[in-house]
Amino acid sequence: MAATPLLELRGIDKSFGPVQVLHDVGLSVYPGEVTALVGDNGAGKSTLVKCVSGIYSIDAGTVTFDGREVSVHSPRDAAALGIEVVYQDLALCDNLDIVQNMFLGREKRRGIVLDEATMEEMAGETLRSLSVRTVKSLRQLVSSLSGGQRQTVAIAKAVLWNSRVVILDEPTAALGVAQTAQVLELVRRLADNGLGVVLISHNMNDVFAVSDRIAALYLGRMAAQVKAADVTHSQVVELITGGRSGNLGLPPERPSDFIDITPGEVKK
Amino acid sequence: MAATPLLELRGIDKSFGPVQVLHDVGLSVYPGEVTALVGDNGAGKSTLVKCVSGIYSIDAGTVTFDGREVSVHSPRDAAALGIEVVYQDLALCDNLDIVQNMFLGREKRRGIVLDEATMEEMAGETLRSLSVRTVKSLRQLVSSLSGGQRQTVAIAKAVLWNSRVVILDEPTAALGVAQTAQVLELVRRLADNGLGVVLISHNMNDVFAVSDRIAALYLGRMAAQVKAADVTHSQVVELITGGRSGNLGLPPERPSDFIDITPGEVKK
Amino acid sequence: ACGTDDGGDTGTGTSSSAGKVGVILPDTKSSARWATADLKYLTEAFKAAGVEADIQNAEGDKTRFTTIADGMIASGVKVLVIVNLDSGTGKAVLEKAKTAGIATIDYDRLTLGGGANYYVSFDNTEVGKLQGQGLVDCLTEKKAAKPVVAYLNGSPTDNNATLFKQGYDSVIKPKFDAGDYVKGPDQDVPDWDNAQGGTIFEQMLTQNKAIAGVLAANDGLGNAAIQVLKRNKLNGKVPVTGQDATVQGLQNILAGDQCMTVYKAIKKEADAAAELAIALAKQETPSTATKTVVDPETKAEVKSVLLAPQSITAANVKDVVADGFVTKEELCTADFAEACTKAGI
Amino acid sequence: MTTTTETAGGIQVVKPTVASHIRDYFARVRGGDLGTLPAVLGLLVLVLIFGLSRAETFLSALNFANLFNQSAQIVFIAMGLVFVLLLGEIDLSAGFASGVCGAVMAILLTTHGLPWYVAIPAAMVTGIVIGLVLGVLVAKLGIPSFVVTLAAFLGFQGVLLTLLEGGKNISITDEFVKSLNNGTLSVRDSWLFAIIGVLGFAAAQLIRWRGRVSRNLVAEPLGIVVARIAGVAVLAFSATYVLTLERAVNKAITSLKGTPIVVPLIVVFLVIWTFVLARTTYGRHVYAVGGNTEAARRAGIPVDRIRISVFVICSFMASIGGILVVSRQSSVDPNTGGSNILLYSVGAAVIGGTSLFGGKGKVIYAVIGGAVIIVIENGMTLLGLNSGVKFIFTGLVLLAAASVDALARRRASATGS
Amino acid sequence: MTTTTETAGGIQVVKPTVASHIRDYFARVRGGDLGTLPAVLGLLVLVLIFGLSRAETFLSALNFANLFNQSAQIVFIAMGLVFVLLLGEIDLSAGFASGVCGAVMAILLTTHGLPWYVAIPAAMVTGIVIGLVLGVLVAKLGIPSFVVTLAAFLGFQGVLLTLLEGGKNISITDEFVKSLNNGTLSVRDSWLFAIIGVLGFAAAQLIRWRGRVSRNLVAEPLGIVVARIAGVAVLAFSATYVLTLERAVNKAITSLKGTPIVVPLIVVFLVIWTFVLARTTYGRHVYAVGGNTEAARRAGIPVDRIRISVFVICSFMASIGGILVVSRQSSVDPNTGGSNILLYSVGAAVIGGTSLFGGKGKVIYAVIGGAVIIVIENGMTLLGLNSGVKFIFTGLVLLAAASVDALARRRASATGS
Ligand SMILES: Nc1ncnc2c1ncn2[C@@H]1O[C@H](COP(=O)(O)OP(=O)(O)OP(=O)(O)O)[C@@H](O)[C@H]1O
Ligand SMILES: Nc1ncnc2c1ncn2[C@@H]1O[C@H](COP(=O)(O)OP(=O)(O)OP(=O)(O)O)[C@@H](O)[C@H]1O
Ligand SMILES: [Mg+2]
Ligand SMILES: [Mg+2]
Repeated sequence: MAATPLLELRGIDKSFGPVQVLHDVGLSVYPGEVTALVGDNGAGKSTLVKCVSGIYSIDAGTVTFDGREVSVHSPRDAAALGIEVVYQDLALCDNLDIVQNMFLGREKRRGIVLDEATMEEMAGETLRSLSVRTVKSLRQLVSSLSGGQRQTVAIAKAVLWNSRVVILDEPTAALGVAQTAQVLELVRRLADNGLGVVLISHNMNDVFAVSDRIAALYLGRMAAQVKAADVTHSQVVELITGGRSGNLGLPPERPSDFIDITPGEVKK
Repeated sequence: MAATPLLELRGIDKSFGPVQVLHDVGLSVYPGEVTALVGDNGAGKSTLVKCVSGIYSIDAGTVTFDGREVSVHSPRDAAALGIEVVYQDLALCDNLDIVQNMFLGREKRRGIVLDEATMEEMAGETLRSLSVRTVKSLRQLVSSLSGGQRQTVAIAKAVLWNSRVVILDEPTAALGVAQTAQVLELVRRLADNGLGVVLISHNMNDVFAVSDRIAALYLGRMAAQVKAADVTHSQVVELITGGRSGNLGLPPERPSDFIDITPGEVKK
Repeated sequence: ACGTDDGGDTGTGTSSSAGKVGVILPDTKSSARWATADLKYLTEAFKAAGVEADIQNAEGDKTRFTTIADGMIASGVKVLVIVNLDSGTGKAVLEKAKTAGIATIDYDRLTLGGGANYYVSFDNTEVGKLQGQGLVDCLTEKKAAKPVVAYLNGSPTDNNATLFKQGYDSVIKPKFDAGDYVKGPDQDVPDWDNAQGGTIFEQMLTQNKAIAGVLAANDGLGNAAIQVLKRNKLNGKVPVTGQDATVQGLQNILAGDQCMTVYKAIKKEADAAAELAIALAKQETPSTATKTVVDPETKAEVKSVLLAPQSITAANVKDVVADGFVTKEELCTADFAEACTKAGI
Repeated sequence: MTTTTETAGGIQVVKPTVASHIRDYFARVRGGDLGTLPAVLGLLVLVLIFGLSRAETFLSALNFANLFNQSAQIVFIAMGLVFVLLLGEIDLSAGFASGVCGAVMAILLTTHGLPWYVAIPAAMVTGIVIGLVLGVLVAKLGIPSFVVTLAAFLGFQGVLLTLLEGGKNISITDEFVKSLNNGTLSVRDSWLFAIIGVLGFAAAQLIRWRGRVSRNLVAEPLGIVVARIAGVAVLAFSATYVLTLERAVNKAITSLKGTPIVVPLIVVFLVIWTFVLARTTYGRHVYAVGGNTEAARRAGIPVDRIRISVFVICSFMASIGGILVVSRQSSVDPNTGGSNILLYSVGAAVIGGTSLFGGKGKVIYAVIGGAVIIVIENGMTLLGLNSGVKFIFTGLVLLAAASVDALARRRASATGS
Repeated sequence: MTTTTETAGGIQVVKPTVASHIRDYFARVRGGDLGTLPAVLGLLVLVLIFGLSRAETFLSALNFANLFNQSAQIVFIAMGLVFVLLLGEIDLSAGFASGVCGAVMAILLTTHGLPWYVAIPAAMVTGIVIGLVLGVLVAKLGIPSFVVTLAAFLGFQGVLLTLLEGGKNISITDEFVKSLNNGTLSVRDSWLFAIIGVLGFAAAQLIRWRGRVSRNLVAEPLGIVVARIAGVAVLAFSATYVLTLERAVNKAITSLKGTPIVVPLIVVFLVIWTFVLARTTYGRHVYAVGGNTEAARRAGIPVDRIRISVFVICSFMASIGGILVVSRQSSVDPNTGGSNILLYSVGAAVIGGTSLFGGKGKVIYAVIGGAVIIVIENGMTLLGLNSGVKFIFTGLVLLAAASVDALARRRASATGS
């Protein structure tokens, strides 16, 4: 595998008002690899992604892309670097149709006129490769799509471009069996083409099926970043739910400023 | 198991403008049982749920509840019958906090004044039972919650009431490992208490883990409704992706008015 | 922090004995005069007398009118000159001023039941009468037989418009009744809005193509009607009235498109009011208010200075210029140079 | 060091202290969550500007008292509009509705010679009926509220003209009605009102605090609650002190002191509507419908009824605004409630922090925003500028006040909250 | 029987036929997806009402031609407002901005004696600058557009007063400017314009259709395309026929026939802006920002720049509206662009079907809505009612027109689309 990470985060802090959500988080994404980012609900995965893509400003820490330290202030900057993101809260324009959404911000043109025919063809091809069924027309408004269809459009939108890093935040959450398989295959294919891929998922089977590395967030802290081959299924679950597993993970003594807000354990 | 279904749909048709989404769909929900509703993306599962709960009007067909034919014109009617729904598109009020959302439409009062303290306590108890971690405060606005936290709030909201049928549309899609387990346990517990539960999910493991019956929708038609014990994992997947499996499912000859819009098969 | 009622005036000149004067003008829409003429003349008059004056315009807004009055009373004026927007508000303000011990002058419009100390005005009904008579004269000159006369009245929410209409109705209505004239369309123009006035008149003409005379309530509306007539090449053939002797109106008269306008020698009115106010501010008893007007509501007599409006036609446009109300340069632009010469300007 | 405590549902939380509370407040402000702070800041800036340029008049007790009377109509209409705006709707007709209601009262008082206790309720009922009609058209027929109320804006203008028989002014003489927005409380009553108000506020705050603490819920530290009560007390008492100074222009002729009667009126309605919005089911549902109509519908909230009700409240408040403006002017004319009244009222609500898209706003915002608008109007007229320049300056000052607000809020989007 | 075909991405679709297309259209209408249909229906109802009550005048060729001239200002402002509304913003100052621009032109023409080809561009540039300032304040400072443009509404009123030295009227004499909203094309040019217009429309439709068919994409059946072209041709030619009838009030004195010059002006801008919104990247981005600002931002669209640009377009269109109204009146006064112009313009856009919440609307909506408003104004003044009754009726008629729309749309929510 490549020696230098394509995208590297170091010491990322992020607070919303009085609430600190990310504490000194580091993450390395290598080209040609799938890095799975796992963590419990509310661990801060989506927040981390939004910090990388310029939706949120970071309070402290550095982002290094391709060896250069960069500052990403808006999704435009991220796109310019070649970072594509599929967000968990899909963020599609309900008043536009499938094709229009897929090419949003990167419309194909012929002169000054939009080249609708080409876009429609390309969109059709991409959706076909993602096993999308039951879409009545490529000109359907996304507001009328089913949950899974919306998610597919969002994924298709992100993989249409020649990007260098693709981050997918729970891309298969709403997908059916066949579609999930297609997306995982796509993820693998992207990595095999030399891209750096970050996959966020709660499904351990999926994680182990495609990823090379696993990074586990625990209550806004990076508990561990390990090779997928070096850990077991249950070790990862322990990292997610407890922040440590054996000699992996966060130090056992709690940092002094850390407050446990975990609800009292419910007896099983 | 109980002999008469608690909720029974017969011959449901539903079109959006020129697009017919549900064709002659029937479904029976028995008290004390978990009925899993499965189907590919865009099969019409969510649409069916919304028809039952009065969000959409149905074009044809009947809804029978507890042996009486009923007409459900709005979610109010459904709630009055004792039908609670967790929608896939969660539908929370972003400008309200967790407690306010959980009690929306059924606020606890003392005289004419809202009884905030009681509601806060009850909300806390419910969330605790759903293994919610990392919620900083019960008074956090839901707009600032993570995807999984939002979903938990929506689930908690639906199970707070004494309802007779609970329908959950992909409730665990965004949930972590521990939370998913909790929700499945909750689903089982609800059924064991005599409620009729409908669970929509794309995760076959979850479906087989908790459900008594499985109903498979295929392209807007009910392919089969079978006992979970009578079918195998792969048979259900076949029903989902092809509409039939062996002697189960839709008749092999396509109905004449049916148009296949499945994209050409992608070679594996 | 502000307990002193003394204005902190330390000077010893003649002005030191005079208190401050507050003037509230009504709006900028019913006529251009308030913002262009009155403001200028009053300011000049007070400045010449060395009396401090605060002159404000209420923009047709009654709430603002009272707000301004509150402000002036609060700032300690000794004399309050108001042009009321309506008698009700005017009365409220006058009462407040009176309780504060401030002398009051009704300027241009009498506040019914208000009990102001003095009244300086042109008679608005008289203005309307001049308009009516002017139109009658023009129609007679054109030898129109049974002409259809259209009314383009002022804003329905402006009491002055009602007064003007009373004036011209008193002249023209008898003609309608006698069958000499035929009553044509009769509509109000909200806010005195010239653009709307144009549209309304256009519709009147569409509705009744025989319109032979237009009683427009002021020069702006007159001009709006003239533009419609021009489009139909009827300008000059159908007499149109006006009011205010604006440059635009006078030019229309010179061009032969407008029959007459009403000139109110605003400088005289302003000077008269200023003179009164200055006297009152110096705590003298004014000597100029020789006439009286009876308040129709209270039947009380109000000491008054009354001035006469003047009807202006092509023949006496030069009087307005001679008065300095408009300058020759403004009026006689290239397009009108010839007409000006002809009119003896 | 922080100590933690367990609250509802066994969630461990930090026990807030006065220090942590203040620290959190500043963190929230830095994070862009500001409440009414920016509008209050804007107000302070305005007072500073006008105070410096016209100290002796703008800062006089008389002018201070005048501010309340002058703002009454706009503040009342704006309070009602908050409800409509909370639903993401608009009511363009509120201004003229207030005029129509005022005219109804004036006509009953004068032409029909009825007493005030008939005329005032009649005006209020007129407001309610107007609101019902508007609400039904919007909620049941589904016509956009902009169009319905634009039609009503035109229609009421016509109704007003017709009521006033084509442009007459009607003067009222009823002393009770006139006192509403001209009279003052006696000095004793002024102090009584202030004291009762402050005590009531303190009681409400403390009872609420006790309730939460006793049930082991997260509560503000007592210190903060006490500080807030003290702040309100200082404000109320110093305002009362200024208002009970002698402010007659000519003290020889008359004496004028005491809190204007509109102040308790505004305070009472502010308290009632704040209570309704914050502490009742109905208020909760208004926010829900405004925040996400579909979610509200799914939660079984009768969306149509809520929608109708906000128009009723809005027109009802407009009717009171109309009564007060007629009281102030002792007369009603065809332009009562016209001009800029409506835009100013919506502006007041929006400057205060109410969103035009629904779901965000409080009644107090209308009062603070109304104060901003009226201070501008009041201050501008004291400067004695000519009309054109005055309009321009008014625009600029309004913009300046709003910029303070916007700049303070700017970080909000940057930090993503 | 239906035949299927394969399209982009190998999706099998039904090959649409004329019959299926018409069937689908009715299904869509029943499902509540109506486009401009309801507004057009409302317009027809209005024409019917006024036509029946004032047949000889309302339906005369003269009145038909007048409608275009009378609507020019509102239609132009409304076209510009559509852009602002598409973003969920509002521009309250558009009316007075048009007045200011008109005044700039008038002053340059008269006081400074400059020719029209200097004065008109200067007015347009004024509009653009105004839009830039408003846009920057909204987009960069983040002040709500309601507040910014309310301030501008006041400010421009002052600017207009100042430009006109406190309320004078300025008459213009420039024949070119006057012809813009008074003149007509010759009869030959009128027909030429109609023919070129229809041919252009036909060419655009057919080229687009050919393009899709040749690439094997789902396209409308040719029959529908041809029918649409035929419909437009019939409309254009019959309108031209009526407009080329003699319509002089007094035929003995003068002759008046031909399409008013504003008609090609309106058509040209309608075509340009429709093209911009539907067929360019910029237009796509406007819809995206209006539909979901956050999604647009994430897609890398420069949201701030788009936001500024719509204000520029709006003020630019307002400047043309101002030029045209000054042309019509041959004069400008301090109320030009005031009164109800703004509410009517927003109303025009909204009645046509533009959403105040952004993301939904077309330029044609502004033209159709403007037609509704002007037909009401025009018809009402023909009835010769007194002011009060006229206002009431105007409101009621507006409401009636909107109800047709609302009732037609009602099923939309019931069927959930
Ligand atoms: N704008 C905000 N203001 C305050 N707190 C926030 C905000 N956004 C997120 N949070 C909090 O930050 C924490 C992390 O949220 P985030 O969405 O990153 O979680 P996640 O790891 O993506 O969880 P999930 O698996 O549920 O998607 C949560 O506790 C959430 O409540
Ligand atoms: N308002 C609408 N207008 C037109 N088509 C619609 C509308 N709503 C849903 N559809 C279509 O109906 C079909 C069924 O949608 P539905 O949301 O019920 O699917 P689903 O089974 O819930 O899928 P998923 O598993 O992805 O959630 C989809 O093809 C969708 O595009
Ligand atoms: Mg997440
Ligand atoms: Mg679904």
